[in-house]
Amino acid sequence: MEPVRILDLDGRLLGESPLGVEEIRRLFAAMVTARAYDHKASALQLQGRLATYAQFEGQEAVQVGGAAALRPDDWLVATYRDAAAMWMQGYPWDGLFLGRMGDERGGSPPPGVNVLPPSITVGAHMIHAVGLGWAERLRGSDRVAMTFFGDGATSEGDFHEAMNFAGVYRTPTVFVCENNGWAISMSRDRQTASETIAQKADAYGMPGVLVDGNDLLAMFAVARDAVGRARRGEGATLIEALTHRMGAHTTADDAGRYRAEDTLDEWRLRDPVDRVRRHLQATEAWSEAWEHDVVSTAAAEIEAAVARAEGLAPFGPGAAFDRTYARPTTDLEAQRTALLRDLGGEG
Amino acid sequence: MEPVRILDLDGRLLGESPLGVEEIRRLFAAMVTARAYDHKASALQLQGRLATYAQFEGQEAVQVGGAAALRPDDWLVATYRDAAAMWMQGYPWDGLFLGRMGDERGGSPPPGVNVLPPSITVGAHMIHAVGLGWAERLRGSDRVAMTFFGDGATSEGDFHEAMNFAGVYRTPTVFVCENNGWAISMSRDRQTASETIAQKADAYGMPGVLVDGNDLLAMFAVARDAVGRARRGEGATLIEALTHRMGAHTTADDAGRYRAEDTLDEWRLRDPVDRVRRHLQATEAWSEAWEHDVVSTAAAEIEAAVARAEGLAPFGPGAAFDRTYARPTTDLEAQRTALLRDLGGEG
Amino acid sequence: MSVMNMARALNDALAVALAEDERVVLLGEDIGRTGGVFRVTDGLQERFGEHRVVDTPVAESGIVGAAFGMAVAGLRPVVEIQFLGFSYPAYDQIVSHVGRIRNRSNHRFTAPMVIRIPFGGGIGAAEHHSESSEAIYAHTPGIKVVAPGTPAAAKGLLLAAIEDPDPVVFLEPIRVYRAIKEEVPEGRYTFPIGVAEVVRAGSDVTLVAYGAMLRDALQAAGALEGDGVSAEVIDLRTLAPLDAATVVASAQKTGRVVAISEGHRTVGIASEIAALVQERALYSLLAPVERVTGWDTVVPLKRTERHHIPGVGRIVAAVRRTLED
Amino acid sequence: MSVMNMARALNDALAVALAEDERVVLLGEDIGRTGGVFRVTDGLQERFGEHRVVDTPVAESGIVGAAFGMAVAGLRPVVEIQFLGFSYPAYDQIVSHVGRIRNRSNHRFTAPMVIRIPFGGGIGAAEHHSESSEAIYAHTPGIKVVAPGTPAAAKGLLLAAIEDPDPVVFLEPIRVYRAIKEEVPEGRYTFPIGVAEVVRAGSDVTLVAYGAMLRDALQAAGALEGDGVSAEVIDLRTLAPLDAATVVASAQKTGRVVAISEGHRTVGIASEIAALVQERALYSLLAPVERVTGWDTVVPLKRTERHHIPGVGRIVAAVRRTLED
Ligand SMILES: Cc1ncc(C[n+]2csc(CCOP(=O)(O)OP(=O)(O)O)c2C)c(N)n1
Ligand SMILES: Cc1ncc(C[n+]2csc(CCOP(=O)(O)OP(=O)(O)O)c2C)c(N)n1
Ligand SMILES: [Mg+2]
Ligand SMILES: [Mg+2]
Repeated sequence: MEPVRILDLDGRLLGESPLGVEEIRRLFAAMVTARAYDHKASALQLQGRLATYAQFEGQEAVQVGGAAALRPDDWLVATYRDAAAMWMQGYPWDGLFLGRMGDERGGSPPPGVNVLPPSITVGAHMIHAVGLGWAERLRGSDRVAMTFFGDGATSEGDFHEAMNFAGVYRTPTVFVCENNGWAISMSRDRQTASETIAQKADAYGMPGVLVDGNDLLAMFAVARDAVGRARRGEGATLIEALTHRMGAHTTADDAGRYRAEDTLDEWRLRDPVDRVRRHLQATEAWSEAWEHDVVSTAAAEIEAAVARAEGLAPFGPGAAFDRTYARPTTDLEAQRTALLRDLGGEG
Repeated sequence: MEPVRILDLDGRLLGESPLGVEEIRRLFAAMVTARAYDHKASALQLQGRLATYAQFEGQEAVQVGGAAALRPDDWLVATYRDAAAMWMQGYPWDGLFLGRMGDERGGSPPPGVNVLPPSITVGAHMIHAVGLGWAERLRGSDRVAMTFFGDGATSEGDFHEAMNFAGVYRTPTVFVCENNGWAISMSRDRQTASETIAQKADAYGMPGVLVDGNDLLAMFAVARDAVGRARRGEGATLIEALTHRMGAHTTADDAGRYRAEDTLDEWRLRDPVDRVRRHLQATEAWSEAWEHDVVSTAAAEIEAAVARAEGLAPFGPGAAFDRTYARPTTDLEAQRTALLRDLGGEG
Repeated sequence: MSVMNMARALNDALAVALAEDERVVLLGEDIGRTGGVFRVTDGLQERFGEHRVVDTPVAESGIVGAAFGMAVAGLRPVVEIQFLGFSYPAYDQIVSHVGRIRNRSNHRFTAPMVIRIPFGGGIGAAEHHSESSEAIYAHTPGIKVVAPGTPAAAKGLLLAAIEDPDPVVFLEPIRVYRAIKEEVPEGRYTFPIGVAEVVRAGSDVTLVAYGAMLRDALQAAGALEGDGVSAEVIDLRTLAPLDAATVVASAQKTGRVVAISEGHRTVGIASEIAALVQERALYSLLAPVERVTGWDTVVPLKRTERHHIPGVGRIVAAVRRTLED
Repeated sequence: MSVMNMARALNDALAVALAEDERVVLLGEDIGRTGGVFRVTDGLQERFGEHRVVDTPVAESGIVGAAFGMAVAGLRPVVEIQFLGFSYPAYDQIVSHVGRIRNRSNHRFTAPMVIRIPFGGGIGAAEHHSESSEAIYAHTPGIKVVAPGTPAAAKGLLLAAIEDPDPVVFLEPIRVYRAIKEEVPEGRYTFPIGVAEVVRAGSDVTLVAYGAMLRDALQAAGALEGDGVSAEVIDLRTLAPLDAATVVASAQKTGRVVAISEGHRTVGIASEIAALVQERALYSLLAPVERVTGWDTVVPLKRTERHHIPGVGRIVAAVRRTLED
């Protein structure tokens, strides 16, 4: 299976572009903004201002190109490494920061944003996307659900059950496997003996597509097609996007223990942002001044988000009791009282 | 994908027979014996002498032909519907009856018989076969493990994880999917959208084979090849055996609710026992007297097994405490004392 | 009003919910054409269609996970798992997702759904078919656990569970399905979740029971009456949140409590009752709270199952011990 | 003897087992080249090879199920699950298979294996990484549940668990891994499973704790001493089977018990302690058994996690209440 590719490494078109120049510029800016978030989050983590953080550098095109194919009211169900995709679909940066600061309000996007909080359990969330899309279908809406997950996640039984349900009920689901080569220290080739992940689709009577995930245009094109199929009621698609995790698994991981540094060289040449920049440069839709502007707008946006997130006072001690059910039970109220009494005793 | 077939419906050879006449006669006798067990078990259930029973009529060739490919010391991990396969591998009929009478000793085959008690949880046991074979490999033995499971079981996440582990570690595992058309009331085509189950092997970098499961010779041939691969360290194989459940799901099920009676007509023509009989008749290796003899030997064997199973006095009231750990804990001893005290109070 | 058994009463509740609320969808293995292992969904697919009463592949985690997605999208799915022992493959979905999305998203997303599961033994079923592991779900934050003991309560509680804004694990006592008949009101009505009921008043001892054990508790109370012992019987109905107030009030009145559960003894529902009662009514206790439970062993198979499930004899013996103390 | 932290002591135990018993095999996600999330298996793959220290795909049910097969075949697998919250996908394998094969086969097949799992909160980790749901495993027949609180006990108990003829869920308190150092004997030695230890003698009140809460219990005891209150501290070490005798003897002596557990309150380990104590020592009790536990909510994230995990303050306050009564 050859991956779908539209831009070569030098940014030259190998086929027809699925996007006009203005749209490409917009998605380039989005990738730049996402990278600014990623770098900022890593920096904040170093300063102890965020908890453990999972970098996505190198994977911007998968997430930005994939999510760009959605309609604003479509559902997105993604993972801890998918902040860029979630933001594309309306999840605010400050919510994303807040979650990584360890605040439950980070899991709560504004009304109308149909994006679930990032899934931390590997594998369990894809079936949620199946159920969301199925529900939309049952009530006559044409919303679709897209779900992102890693190569490692395909080993979990829940991946299989989600794919099987999507196949059987022809749910409007787009499965995007972000194959970044690693699941923590486990390389893709030791995760499963199948040559590609895309071919697994065949086990579910579903089309599987392999795409160069560091090619924004190819990624958008295959996602657009899959979203179209789903929206037209033609069922689900599995997209395997080949990409690479340029950083460690998280800020708590030491990738040097299992990955030779020079394996990254090849992937640096395929950087998804650089590639689109080369493309735009060739078509004269790029200038240094414009990119400078994009970068500084992004930086300001990210800084403002950090400020908003950090500006939110933490929950009071009893808040968990209020989040457990629609209304706290008598017993939870009693537990709250006990907590506050004991805190008083401590203070 | 065309299923492997060696005998046509009239018992004529379509290719070379993998077995000599004496072996075919032995396996024919085994199928007849298995069918006698199956009928006896149903009859006992009607009389209230067995608990719910899952018939396997129609599936004898899959089980007998599949298990015949094993060496006596190989492992077998099968389901509630696989008594014939288990018996082929050394599990005594009385143990099988005993289990269905509701006695834990039915789960305990004699030493040297490497057959686990039948799996009641759908899907969970295939990974056990993977672990068993893997362990043998680790300690340098060339034993393999064969596992039987239904078409419904392929929907469980554990099927996926078992197949994936077997692919990654190239364990000596033979996966035999007994596709009998139904999972209780769910027909195979609504269980998964893939055309065949055999093709699912491709998702795990493993060969998948489709076989006419009502063809004893074909079943034996594909199982022999798969066992050979496993024994030579070449890894696992998925066999999909096409067969049909001629009875209801269990004695508690009313198949009339979901299955038209006339769908069975076609399958009656494919009866696995009849087909081998026709084959033997053509080669003059069959006589009415011989089959009569086989049938009465089988009947006697089965009757003796029933007598042995029914002759075993039930466990005393405290026995569960002895079966829970190697030695009962202090707390279990206290619970036993409490039970016996309260029973005394009742008596 | 008509007289019906619990299976019929539950069927009736589901029919009412499906008819009145188009958000209600049923999912499960064999719930359509066969009407489920225990025929609780009998006739519902025929009446409401394949899109609202959905037969699923054999994949419990998938069923619960898909229903979770549906609930988040605004439907009211009602899942059937065939037996409590087959809910275990769905354990992660139930605990990590169904029970948590409200907390994870600070109320932004919720999963109002019901997971119906037959539980308990007593019918000599195969391995894994006689589980009574309700304690593990009662220990789980964010879900409610309901376990009716009678047809009328079953219907009222199931309709309440479907209406509830939070997910409910709804446990149906297998050996009661067809064993008890009683008057069940027509149409929609609800029994409150989280409220236990004193189903028999008494003064000497309190029997706390739920599910199938309620019958045994009532029979024990009857037997004890003959001996001049007045037993109060509480039907817990909801295991989480537990109606501690009702239990504790009765304990304060009688001074003796027997906590009955078919589940395993250690860290079980009866342990919680004992902990609560000693916590809030220690000085009223005339004897230790007695736990009458299943043992800490796998439920034995048919031939010896009866020694595992507590019966009237063991309840009466426990009451006698509280009176001796 | 050398001074080491718990992570090192556990690593040492695994090295001893791998070196002395060729049946021992380790399986888990990232346990090889990275040495596991908490580096407990650091260096072991290098030393014992890829066939004995096996990195696995991300599939907890598969890991436990494969290890189960290995154990049945006669190996002694030691599985690592990265966090207790990620044991839930393996729940069915643990409960329905690992804990049952001895009963199902009447001793013909057994699964002597260890499932090592880091548990508990206190490090501000992500969602699902701070679970303390040990109660659900303690409720499960056929498995033992061990939860050491100190490095020396961790090594001795892990070696005992690997030797044990029955499966053991071995819970390692995350925030203790590197927080405490103590003398740990060289080579092989075992601590008995099922035996609690009075780690501090006292006469006024008994504090029952395990895992990470042991430290808090000891600190509370120290603080109370200043106020003239003499607290006895019991390190449970094993949660199933629970050493009721040691707990009850202490309760009879002191008349006051505070049961401490980071897990959820309802149907938790502390509930079982309370139930046992009132059952066997009711007439010695000078006050109700106090439960100091995590609440019946999901463990809050970093910013407010500290209000969930009981600390010294809550333990001391509970002791004071038992003294007032
Ligand atoms: C059920 C579960 N098991 C294990 C983990 C621990 N864990 C977190 S990320 C990860 C690797 C996932 O790899 P992959 O799916 O490829 O995603 P990536 O991190 O590469 O984006 C693991 C094992 C988890 N979060 N959930
Ligand atoms: C985990 C689990 N879920 C559900 C069941 C109930 N159940 C028993 S058999 C069966 C159907 C299995 O179908 P299949 O795998 O095709 O095997 P067959 O019965 O046809 O041999 C179901 C759903 C079970 N035993 N275990
Ligand atoms: Mg990855
Ligand atoms: Mg079948």
